[in-house]
Amino acid sequence: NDEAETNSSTKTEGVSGTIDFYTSQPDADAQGLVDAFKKQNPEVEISIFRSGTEEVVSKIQAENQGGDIQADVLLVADSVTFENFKAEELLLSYESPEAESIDDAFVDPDGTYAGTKIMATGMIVNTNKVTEMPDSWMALTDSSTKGQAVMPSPLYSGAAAYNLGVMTRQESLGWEFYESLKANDITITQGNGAVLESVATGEQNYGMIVDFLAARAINDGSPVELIYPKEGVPVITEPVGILANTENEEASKAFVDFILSEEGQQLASEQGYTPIREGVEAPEGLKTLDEMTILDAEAVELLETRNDDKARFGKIFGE
Amino acid sequence: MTAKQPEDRERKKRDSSFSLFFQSKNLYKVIGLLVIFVFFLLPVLRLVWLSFVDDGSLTMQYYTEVLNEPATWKTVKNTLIVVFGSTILALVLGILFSWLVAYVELSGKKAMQLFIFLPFVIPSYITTLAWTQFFSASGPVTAMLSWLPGDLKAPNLYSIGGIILLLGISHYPLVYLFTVNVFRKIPRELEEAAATSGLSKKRTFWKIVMPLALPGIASGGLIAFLSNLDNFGIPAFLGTPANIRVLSTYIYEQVVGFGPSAFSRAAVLSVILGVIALAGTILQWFLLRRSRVNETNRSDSTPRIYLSAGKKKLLEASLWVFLLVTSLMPLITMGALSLISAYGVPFKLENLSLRNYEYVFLTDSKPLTALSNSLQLAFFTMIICLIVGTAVAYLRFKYPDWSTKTVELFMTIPYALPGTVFALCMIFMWLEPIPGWNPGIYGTVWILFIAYVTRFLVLQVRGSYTAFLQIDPSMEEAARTSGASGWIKWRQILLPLLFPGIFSGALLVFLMALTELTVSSLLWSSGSETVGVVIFGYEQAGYSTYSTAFSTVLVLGILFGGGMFLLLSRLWDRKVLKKND
Amino acid sequence: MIKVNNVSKKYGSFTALHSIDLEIGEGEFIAVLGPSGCGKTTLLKLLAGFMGPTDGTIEMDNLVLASKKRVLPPEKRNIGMVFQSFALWPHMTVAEHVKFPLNYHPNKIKENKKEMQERMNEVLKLVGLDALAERYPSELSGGQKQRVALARAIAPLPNLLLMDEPLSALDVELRMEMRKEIQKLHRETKASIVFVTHDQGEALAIADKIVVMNKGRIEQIAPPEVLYTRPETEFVATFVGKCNLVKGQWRNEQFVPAIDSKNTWPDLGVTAGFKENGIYPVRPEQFQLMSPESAGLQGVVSFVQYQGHEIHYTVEVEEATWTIHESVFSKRFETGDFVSISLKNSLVQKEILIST
Amino acid sequence: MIKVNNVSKKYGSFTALHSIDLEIGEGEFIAVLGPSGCGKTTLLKLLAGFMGPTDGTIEMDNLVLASKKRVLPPEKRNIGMVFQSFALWPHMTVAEHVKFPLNYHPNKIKENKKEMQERMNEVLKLVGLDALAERYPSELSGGQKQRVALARAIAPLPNLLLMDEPLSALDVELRMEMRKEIQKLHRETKASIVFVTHDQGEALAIADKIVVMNKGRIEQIAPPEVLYTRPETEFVATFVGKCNLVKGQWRNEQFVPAIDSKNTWPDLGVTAGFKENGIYPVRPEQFQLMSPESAGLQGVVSFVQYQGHEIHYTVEVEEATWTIHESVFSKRFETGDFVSISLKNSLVQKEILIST
Ligand SMILES: Nc1ncnc2c1ncn2[C@@H]1O[C@H](COP(=O)(O)OP(=O)(O)OP(=O)(O)O)[C@@H](O)[C@H]1O
Ligand SMILES: Nc1ncnc2c1ncn2[C@@H]1O[C@H](COP(=O)(O)OP(=O)(O)OP(=O)(O)O)[C@@H](O)[C@H]1O
Ligand SMILES: [Mg+2]
Ligand SMILES: [Mg+2]
Repeated sequence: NDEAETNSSTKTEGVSGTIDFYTSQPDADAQGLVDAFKKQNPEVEISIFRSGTEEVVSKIQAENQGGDIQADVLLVADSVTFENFKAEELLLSYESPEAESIDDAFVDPDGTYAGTKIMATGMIVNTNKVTEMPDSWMALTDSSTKGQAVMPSPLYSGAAAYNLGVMTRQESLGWEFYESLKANDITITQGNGAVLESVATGEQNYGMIVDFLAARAINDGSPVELIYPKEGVPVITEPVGILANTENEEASKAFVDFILSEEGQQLASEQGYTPIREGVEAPEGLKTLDEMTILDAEAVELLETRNDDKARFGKIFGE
Repeated sequence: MTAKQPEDRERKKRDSSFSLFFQSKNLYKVIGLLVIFVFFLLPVLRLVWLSFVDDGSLTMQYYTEVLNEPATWKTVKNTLIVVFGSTILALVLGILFSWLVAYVELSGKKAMQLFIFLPFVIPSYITTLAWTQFFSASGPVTAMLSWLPGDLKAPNLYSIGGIILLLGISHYPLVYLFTVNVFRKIPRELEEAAATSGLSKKRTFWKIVMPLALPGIASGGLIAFLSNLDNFGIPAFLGTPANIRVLSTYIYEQVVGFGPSAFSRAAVLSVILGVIALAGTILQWFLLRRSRVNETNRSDSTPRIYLSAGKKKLLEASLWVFLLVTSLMPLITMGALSLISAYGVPFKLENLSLRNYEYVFLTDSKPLTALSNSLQLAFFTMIICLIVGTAVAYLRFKYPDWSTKTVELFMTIPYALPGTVFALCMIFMWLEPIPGWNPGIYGTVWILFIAYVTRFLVLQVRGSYTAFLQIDPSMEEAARTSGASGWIKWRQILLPLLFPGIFSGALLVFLMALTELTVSSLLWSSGSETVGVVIFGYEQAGYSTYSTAFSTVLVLGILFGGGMFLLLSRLWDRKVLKKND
Repeated sequence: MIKVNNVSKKYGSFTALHSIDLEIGEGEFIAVLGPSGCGKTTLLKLLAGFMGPTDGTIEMDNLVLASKKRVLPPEKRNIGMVFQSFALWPHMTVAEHVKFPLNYHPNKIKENKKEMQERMNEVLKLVGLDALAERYPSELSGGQKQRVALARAIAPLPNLLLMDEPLSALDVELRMEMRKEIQKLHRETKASIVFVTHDQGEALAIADKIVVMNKGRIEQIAPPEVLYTRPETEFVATFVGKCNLVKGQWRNEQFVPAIDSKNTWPDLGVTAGFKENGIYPVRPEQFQLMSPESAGLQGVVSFVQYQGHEIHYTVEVEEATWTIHESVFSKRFETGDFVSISLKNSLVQKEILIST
Repeated sequence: MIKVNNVSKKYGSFTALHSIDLEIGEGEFIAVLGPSGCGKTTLLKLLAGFMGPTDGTIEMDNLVLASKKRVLPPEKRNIGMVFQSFALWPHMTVAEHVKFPLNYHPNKIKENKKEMQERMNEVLKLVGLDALAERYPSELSGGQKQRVALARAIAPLPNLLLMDEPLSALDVELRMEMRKEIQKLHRETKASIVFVTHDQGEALAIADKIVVMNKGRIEQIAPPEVLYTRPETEFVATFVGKCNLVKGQWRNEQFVPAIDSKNTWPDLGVTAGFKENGIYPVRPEQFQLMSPESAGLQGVVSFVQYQGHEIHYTVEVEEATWTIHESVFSKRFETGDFVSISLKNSLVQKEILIST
């Protein structure tokens, strides 16, 4: 990338060169983001690798093992993942000027990552089968809903694992919550998509699901309702960060700035997500940050205990 | 005598090249083994290496750790039950269908053949979805059972039995594909000899036909076995709710786990899986050790068993019922999903539209690019596998010594590993084949190409090898004494005789590469997205309706291609071979 | 008693058998003799029941075994068969080939393991393969394969034994031995045997009755001696007796060869049929060759074959080609030599040879 | 000139050929004769180059064609081969079988399409298959298949023609014709021919030189007449000449059979070798059978085979089994009859037969 460097030194007004953007956003969203960025920075080539969070993480880990991480900018589901990479010293510390307009809770104090949107995990309910809308997570453990609920597996989905970590650390829920879910015969599926299918088709009546999926299904006409339970909801923030060995720091930084900028956040909102930046409206059907109660936990702690959490989950649901 | 001299010179020339050939024979062998080692074994060894190192020092710690966990053994046990159960189911169905198609006079065989392939080309998430709906509380099975007396319940698919059933149904086409040509090539006289020795048709089937079909059965069984072993989609979908883990899903759990030990533990489990795969391969050798031919037959598609009209109708009806349930039902489920606007809306006219198709093929530019990428990749993968795989099968057949057996083992492993693990291996290997040197393969379409070829080559090797096992060595000897060497011998004698078997292998490679998902999802890069990647992307983003629309077009396209092929081959038979029976 | 009634067999548009009629008596030993491609194997396959006739029926004891519409399958027929192409099972050893019908053949007497083992050893010894019992077919020579096929067919002592050129790959000595064994088997078991061969010596030596076929038709059915001494058609005379059919005219019990009307040959016993057609059938050993100066028909030797105790000459006489057998001790001729041919005047032959 | 030097061939632990030495001259016609399983096909396969010898070398004009380590592949050796198992390609018609070597054989002269077509027709006519040119092997009879194999081998006129029992499935008449054609081909093309057969009559008739094999070893190599009249080993005497080897003592040029010391037989020309071993080789036609009252060795007829012009008797004499050929006109005996056996006293035979 010598060329990129010489380019950037000659062209002072803009950045240029190529960057590799690894993300778990839906394809169209990632593409939209990149297109919007390129409108401002036509000299930059961004090649996207999109896959599930787990795949993206494995890929970076494998590249690390293989000797050379190819990614420059990383955007995946949850902060714990970034804490993991941070612990392995794979991330570049960059305090974006745009991050100032974002709640400190969602930005790494060391500047290795910053949240880009708010994705709450709420409850989805089939409106054909259920008339009385619940307002609490406890609806899932109630014996009247025995065998009617579904949730994504923390063993396969990073986001679900994050939720597991957060919810078990709440006094109001804790491990007992999961034990009673098990006792209430909850069905475990691979991911959020399967939860949606299952509840929308009426195979199950209740489900734990990430909010924007449910909102979109409602938009499309599926007979479901999205509920933010009163105890609060865990949120993931889809943070973005720059890999330490990036070969195009300039462009990567410019890209991160764009994502966090007002324009970038507006775009996220248009794509159907709750933006993280203060002052940008959430799309229809979703609550904004201040409208919901957020369940929180320390990302570093979650990272340390994640494997144990999963193991414990596996024990509860395995035997 | 003047003419003698050039003749002598020519002979000397011939002789020198001839001796060179022999001096270098061992050299070729070494080079060949080396290439195979680099492409097939080294990537896996790089993974295995991880199971032995911890912070740069050698350790057995991961082994003691993983092997001491009861969860590991539970998983291994589940895996064995699932894999053997589903392999046996696939074998029974595959052998049954191939035998019926090859031996019994039935009408509509060609259409049947197309339908037999469907479960194999329909993505497994669709198949599982269709089947779970079929058996769900609101599905047709429950409805039918409620008509019957007694308190019958639809079987629960979220169980080991369900996994076995779906794996078996998805993979029996593999067995079918490998066996049907072998059945057709069994010389009639060998059965007639059994009949005059007093064997009933049934006994003849067990004592003569089955052993003679063994090359196909063993190959098909092995491939089905490996496919059941490395399958992730079905056990993940059906096993997760029931907390049933098999090795492939357990390995995935490890891979996506955090911490330095994630890959190491995954590597240990992959080694266990590899051992099971190798055991299967060796079992298959054991089955084939007696297989020999002393007559080569043209594949003979005239039926050998004629049924009375009533029995024939009955058999045809039951076959079609089976095919409709296993093949058409998922297809229809898929088609229906692709037409509705959202999940859960009733299947009514006002909710139906081609909106999803419109989005997939007009709005989004990715699917078409992906389709073209996948077609090209599948085509070139098929070509390379066809050549290399058939060459390897030939060597394996001609020189069945340790070196070719080793080669076969090497080639089996990439197919046996779960896709995710194999993709990781490819990254380890091809990012920097020599530390510090990145040849620029990784991150381009080439990595996909290499991955496909290494992963699917074994399919072609098995297909071609099975075909070779049906050829008497004297066929080739006769060609050689007639002066045909090299390419001519292949084109004129071997390939036409091998064609059905080779074609089966190539078809498999093509279809597998066309719809490949797990490996691509880790290895694709911008511009080289594949069909699988696009479908996976839609699925993950929750756009299942788009993915079904795309899959539907894909499956219909494959069906259409198959139909065209049948039509053309019939025309070919009629016009060119002038066979009209 | 098996009756073949007016059976025809077509392969596509090609007719391999034209209205065959044949009776095979209980315990009869029948040889089917004919040139390559005349339909011998086809006839045998029909008798075995591998395929049905295109026309006609095959009956056994007044029970229809096979007709155009239905065929009793071979496994229900208590037969044994030696296939021309051997049809050995590549996945079985020699011993297993023999054991197989012993286990499953309808004819086997309920034997225990030991008896079966004994019978197997006996049969293997009989065909001289006892040392090769554990070999697979791909490890056998051509003749050994044929013997396995033979052993498999005879092991269960079937009621009807169909053999399609079962000895063609064996050397004369072994062949003789096998012939003896087959005849012994026939005597002991009273099985009916249909033995297909292209070797007229074998047919003459072995059978009670010979069926001579040509181009899908039966030419003559007769016991060996009758067939040899009283052939009814030209084909039988040449194919079985190796006769040279000399054309000419019969005048007052004297034969005037067409090619040399100055010569006359005495009647050494020619059937009326041939006389009517103006033919004198002469066996190869009835001619003698002399130097061209001698009296006789003039010809050119076109081919000489040394046979140890005899020399077989092929001589071109005008349009015709004659075969003449001479003793090794007579004067030798070479290819291309001109010779004079005359009839040996041995009176002894008159009595039996070609008499009506 | 092909030289086989001390060649051995093992299949696993079984030795099929024991140190074979053989020379095949330019344009020579060699017949390899031997009983079933003696290693004939193995020798031919080594000559063709399908496999290498376990030991020894095969040279051509001082160039090593094959040794333990290296084998010149068959397609580089200008050869043609008729396989014992025919080895026809199931996907090709008869015509295509013949066309194939015409297109690819190293020996083919640059021919144009028309010439090739002509050559094909010529060869097909030669083997009598011109009418079946469009048939596939599965639609042919056994003998027709063999003729296709023959046609394919001879079509390109190779320098070395290897034939593994190429006529075994043909009837005598066709066989004779094919033999003539092969000899004609040999004369015209000057190709070297190695012709494997188990039929000693065929070997005697056709070859310049006969190699007699037994149990993987060469017993004798000699021209037909020498082989027949001066066999060097007991095996050759019995296998080629069908001699009965009578044991006894030679006393003053007189032979006293061991089984009946009262009889003495005159020396009709027995080689010194046999005399040393106390053996009198007697050809089947040298014996005569008489009623048991007559003087001679006493025996029992165990087997009678009618052969048209001869009757072949098998007679058990004490421990031994003798074969005796009698004319159809002599007194007939049946199986089980007691007979007296004596030597015919024909002096003529003395001169040539079994002389040193
Ligand atoms: N692949 C093999 N493995 C073991 N033994 C074999 C193999 N092939 C041949 N033999 C043995 O080698 C010997 C010689 O075989 P070969 O085929 O040369 O015989 P042959 O002289 O051609 O006999 P025939 O006249 O019966 O064809 C036989 O005893 C045979 O059983
Ligand atoms: N499947 C077939 N299709 C067409 N013609 C066939 C088929 N099988 C045999 N024939 C023909 O039928 C005729 C008789 O065949 P058959 O096999 O009965 O002959 P054969 O008397 O056994 O001859 P051989 O002594 O050569 O074995 C032959 O001319 C052959 O070409
Ligand atoms: Mg035949
Ligand atoms: Mg042989």
